[in-house]
Amino acid sequence: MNLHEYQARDILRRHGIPVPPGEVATTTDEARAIAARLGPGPVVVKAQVHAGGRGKAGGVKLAANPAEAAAHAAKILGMTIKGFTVRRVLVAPAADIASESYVGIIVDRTSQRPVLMVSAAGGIDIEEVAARTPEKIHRLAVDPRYGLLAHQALGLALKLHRDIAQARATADIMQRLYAAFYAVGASLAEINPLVTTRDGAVAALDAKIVIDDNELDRRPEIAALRDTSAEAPSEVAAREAGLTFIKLDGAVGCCVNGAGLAMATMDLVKYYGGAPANFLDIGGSSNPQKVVSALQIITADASVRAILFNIFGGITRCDDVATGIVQATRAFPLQVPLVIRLTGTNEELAVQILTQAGFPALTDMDEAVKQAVAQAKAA
Amino acid sequence: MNLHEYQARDILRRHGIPVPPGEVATTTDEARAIAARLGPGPVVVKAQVHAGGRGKAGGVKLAANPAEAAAHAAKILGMTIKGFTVRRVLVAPAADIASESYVGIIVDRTSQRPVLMVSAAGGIDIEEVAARTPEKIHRLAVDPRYGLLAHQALGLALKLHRDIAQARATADIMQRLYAAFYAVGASLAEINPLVTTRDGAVAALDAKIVIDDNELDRRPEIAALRDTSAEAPSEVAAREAGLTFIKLDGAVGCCVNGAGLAMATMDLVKYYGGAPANFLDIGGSSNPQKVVSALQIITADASVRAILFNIFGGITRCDDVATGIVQATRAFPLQVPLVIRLTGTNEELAVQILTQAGFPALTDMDEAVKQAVAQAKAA
Amino acid sequence: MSVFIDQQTRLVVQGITGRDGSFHTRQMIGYGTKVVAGVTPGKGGQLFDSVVPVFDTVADAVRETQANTAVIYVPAAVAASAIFEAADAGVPLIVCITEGIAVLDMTRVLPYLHERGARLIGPNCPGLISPARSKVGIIPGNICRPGRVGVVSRSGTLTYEIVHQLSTQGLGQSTCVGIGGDPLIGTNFIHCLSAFQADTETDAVVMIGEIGGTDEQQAADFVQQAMTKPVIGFIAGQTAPPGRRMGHAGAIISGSSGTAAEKMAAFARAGIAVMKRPADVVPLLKERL
Amino acid sequence: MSVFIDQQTRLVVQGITGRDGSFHTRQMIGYGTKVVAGVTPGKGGQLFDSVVPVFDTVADAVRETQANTAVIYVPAAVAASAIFEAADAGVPLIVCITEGIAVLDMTRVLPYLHERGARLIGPNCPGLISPARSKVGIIPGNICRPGRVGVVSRSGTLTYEIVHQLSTQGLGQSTCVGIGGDPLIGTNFIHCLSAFQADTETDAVVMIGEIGGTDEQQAADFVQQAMTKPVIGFIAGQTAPPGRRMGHAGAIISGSSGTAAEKMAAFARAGIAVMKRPADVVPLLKERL
Repeated sequence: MNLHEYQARDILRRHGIPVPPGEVATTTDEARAIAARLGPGPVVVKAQVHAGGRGKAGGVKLAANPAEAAAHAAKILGMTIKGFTVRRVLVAPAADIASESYVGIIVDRTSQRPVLMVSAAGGIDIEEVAARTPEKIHRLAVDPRYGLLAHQALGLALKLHRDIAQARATADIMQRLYAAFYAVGASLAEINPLVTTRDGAVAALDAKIVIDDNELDRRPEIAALRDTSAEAPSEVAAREAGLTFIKLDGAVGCCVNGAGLAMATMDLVKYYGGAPANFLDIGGSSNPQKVVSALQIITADASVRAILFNIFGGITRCDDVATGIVQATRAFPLQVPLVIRLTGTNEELAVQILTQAGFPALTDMDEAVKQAVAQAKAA
Repeated sequence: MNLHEYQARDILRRHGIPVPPGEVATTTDEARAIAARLGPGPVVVKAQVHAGGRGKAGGVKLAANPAEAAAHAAKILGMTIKGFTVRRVLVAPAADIASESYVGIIVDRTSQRPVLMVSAAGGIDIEEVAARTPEKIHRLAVDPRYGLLAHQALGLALKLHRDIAQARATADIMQRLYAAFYAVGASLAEINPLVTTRDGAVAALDAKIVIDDNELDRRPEIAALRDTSAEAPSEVAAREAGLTFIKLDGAVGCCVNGAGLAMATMDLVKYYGGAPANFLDIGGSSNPQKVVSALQIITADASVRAILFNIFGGITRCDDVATGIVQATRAFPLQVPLVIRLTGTNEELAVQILTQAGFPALTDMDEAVKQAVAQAKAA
Repeated sequence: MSVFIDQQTRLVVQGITGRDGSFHTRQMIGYGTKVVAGVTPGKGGQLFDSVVPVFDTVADAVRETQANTAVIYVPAAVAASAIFEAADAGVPLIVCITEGIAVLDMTRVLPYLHERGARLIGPNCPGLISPARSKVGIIPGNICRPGRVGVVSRSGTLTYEIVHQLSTQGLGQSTCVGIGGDPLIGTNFIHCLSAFQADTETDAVVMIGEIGGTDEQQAADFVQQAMTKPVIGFIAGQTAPPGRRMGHAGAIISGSSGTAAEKMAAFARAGIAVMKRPADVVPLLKERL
Repeated sequence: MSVFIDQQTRLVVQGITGRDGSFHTRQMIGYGTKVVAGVTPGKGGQLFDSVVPVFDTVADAVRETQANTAVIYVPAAVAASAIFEAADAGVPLIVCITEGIAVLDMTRVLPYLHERGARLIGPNCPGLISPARSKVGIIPGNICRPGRVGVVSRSGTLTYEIVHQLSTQGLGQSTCVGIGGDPLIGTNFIHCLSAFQADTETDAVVMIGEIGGTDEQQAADFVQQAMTKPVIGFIAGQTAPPGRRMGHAGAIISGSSGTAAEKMAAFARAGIAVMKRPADVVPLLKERL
């Protein structure tokens, strides 16, 4: 789950990291009022959306006074950046920056540890730095049994600062960022830029935090930060139904159990000349209600021309899926053709349920995909 | 540093451990008011002193009503238990106890780890249980790199409870106690008894926490819990001067650098037929002011008949000590004989300083101790 | 011989009395797996299905039954704890079926296992099966046949699909291992490839990968350097968009890295025959056996 | 031969620019110790006393100077961090003079050292000296003489007292090790006794213990079982009251355990000659050499 910049800044601030003031506005009036409160200097108005490259897209603007802040907010609020509509702006004082660096933590799959990455080339896209000048990024795989040790943080901070007081301040920020990373259950936490102001202070100007979805159940206070207005309604509905759903551009609606099989099914739809309308994994422990929800979400997409079920029963029991299909189609008759492929646990029972309800059941995946692609094209 | 029961209970409560209500009174009126506030049931009035065996000493009494609580408080306040004057009582509701157990954590020197100890034989002196029926105590050395893991806590809790809900509650308390142990910098933390009430709840009825003195500098909020009224004034003064001082019963006041040499000096005083008046270590990095403070503290003890300096210079520089002796004796002339033994770093300079001031300086420890013992007897 | 499990496997089931745990315990017993114990705290002393003794802790179970393998079906919230417990009890092989363990929990679990020399398979995996010998996890026994093809996969049901293709077309399996779809897992492709290379009863290996990470690329290097047996590879997620987690926590394309195209290219460079669709597995294998 | 340090010792001083660090660095250089580097964050690039290069980190110092031993004189608040840093930089022998490290910090430091195979001496110790070869720490060089008696002690100045007795009466030392007065220390009596037993240049050992804990009792068992060289023992604190910390964090009698009487009895049972006072050391040793 992505957090907005202003939410990430709040988390850092609560962990004792110096973050400049700043407030969120949803209207131009609020933006003007915040700019006025922040004092006489210039402010920045920043779009709060789950997308990088906000600056280039015109979502970040400097304002000399409250009136200008309101004018910028009027332009930015409602703007669309990479498909996301801007509904909030952060208004913060423009910092007097002497230098910018980057500090981030991710979980590295190869070392199986959280890795701290720092670079004196901050303020810009770190992936670009990593690709073009990897030697400018310093990495440290942290042993989670000990956490980020003081000397390790200082050693990295000395790559960013010559001044020992600034290095100590940055080392302290790194240790706090590491603590915050574990405390909120992050999969990514970055400060970009970490700035040194002209008076020598170090502060986190912009922050990005991504939360591991698996952490949300045990962290209700973090889960509450989710901004569903910034997500596709179909994906919100799917999540609430316990499904994993991602909207794509094709015409073949897919309903599959298991993420790998779901991807392979999408790939096979393409292989046979079609295009998948979605990724949809109904998950392991099946129950009929999930199947009903899945069909509701798929059919809500007007571009779906055929629906393909591909179920290989393991923990998922085929009869549960069959029952769900029958329940769903009774409650709201389908307007598009349905191709069902089921095999595995309780397959016979499933075929019996479907046959009784008048649905043919296939057992071969290639055959089912071919049929679904053909029917989507025919529709 | 020892904490009082009421302070330990506060710490546990802040770490989410269920602790029954209860407040501290310093007067009988307060005790009466607290008992009245706590409701209609009986209350316990408990002396708050740094000593075990309060119950046997008459420092813990059950009161049926506020008037009785006030009467008990009147008796207990001002009472002396193992040399400590009671200045505070805890007034708490009498618990309806179904069973009592013991849960404690210490740092074990052999495994070099924090060790959790639990016993179903709670409520009594755990050292007695350990001595008589060691099989009744279950121990677990916790790996501090991982902390007390949930399954380890539950495994121990199942030694105390048959009921799984109670075991889970106790396991949770153990994990919180472990967290508190590290959070406050404890060298001992125990809940004794941990009680199960007749309605099945688990709670910490009495708690004891000892803080590692080395933790106090970085934990001002814990250092602020020190109750100097419960300590000997000479020891408080010594600590404030950066000295380690322990009052003993003899007549030879000792001033030594280094704890081991200080103990060996005391032992040698006894070997030669004397008795040490104190343990006093002026520490490593010497400065003359510490020597002045040390002499002030030693001479404040009326039973001191002779003073013995035994200094073997390493980090401690003999000239610093000599300077301190000269400064102190100029400021307040001594009423008892002084025997000085100095050797090691800057010994020559020290001898010169002392000789100029009219003090003889010895270099042999046995000779110095013999002289001091003889002078104390002669005085 | 087979890989990781065989007739000597003595299994303790953590979460044996739960919905999934009880269902799959019956499936495993039915398949012939020696399920020697179950664990559910508070139910110690009971018998599961009148046959399998249930203990309060894994330590109790291991002490009483000499279990040497643990399988975990407990809810996500307590699954990391269940892995710690099995490792602490000295179990050398731990199979975690449970999905939804936080990645940061795994950063602490994995060194704990490593210190004890314990192997974890998963989490978020279907487990493993050595057909006609032992099954630990949830792979449906009826789709497998004994034989000489090793299967290793990050997926669950996609594995079943491919195993099903093998079995119905006469290619049995020595062992099928589902290593799991999470970013941090205990046993990776290389561990399994290495075991299959050493296994005298495996002639070829099918490796089923997906988008996300670089495990397949590293595995390809290993195949090129250390394997003499033929390897067939599949990568799911050619149509997956970047930046989106495709169900599995580990199946996510970050920037331009972790794509199916990149992985398939690494396979091809390493001499691994690349399947375009699941149904290609048998023809490609038969060409090489 | 000597124990732990010798002419090959290349020392990095952590906290070289501090009050104690600078004083004792000069003492060590004066004694002949090869002080190859100092560390003070923020002072990297400077020269200490125009001779010793100062680095920002121990890692830098080790990389540039191949230091193989570190000595720590930093303040208590950062001393645990200094030990972590030295171990992380791969230093195999770390001597921590600093007093006042929290015991709970040591519970994390010690496994970190153990994982890296690094030896810590101390904390809260005077360090060690191999007379005429090398000195690491604060033991005054002028009280020592080269010779064949090994000395190991929990104390600082009490060690000087006893070493002084030895030297002035003609008994030189192979190595004197102050292991420190804290409850948790990196190197204990047994480690030192074992090294002295193996050292061809040590003929006898003086072991100086004190009240608190059971290290001396365990050391006594070790002497009885594994030592052929004569051992002389002293225990400080016969007049210490129970329950009070006698300066050293580790010097505390808990209940009836850790008393001087108990330890002296254990020595006697193990055949260790027990000194009644420091001045007994030479007569007892001479009887046995």
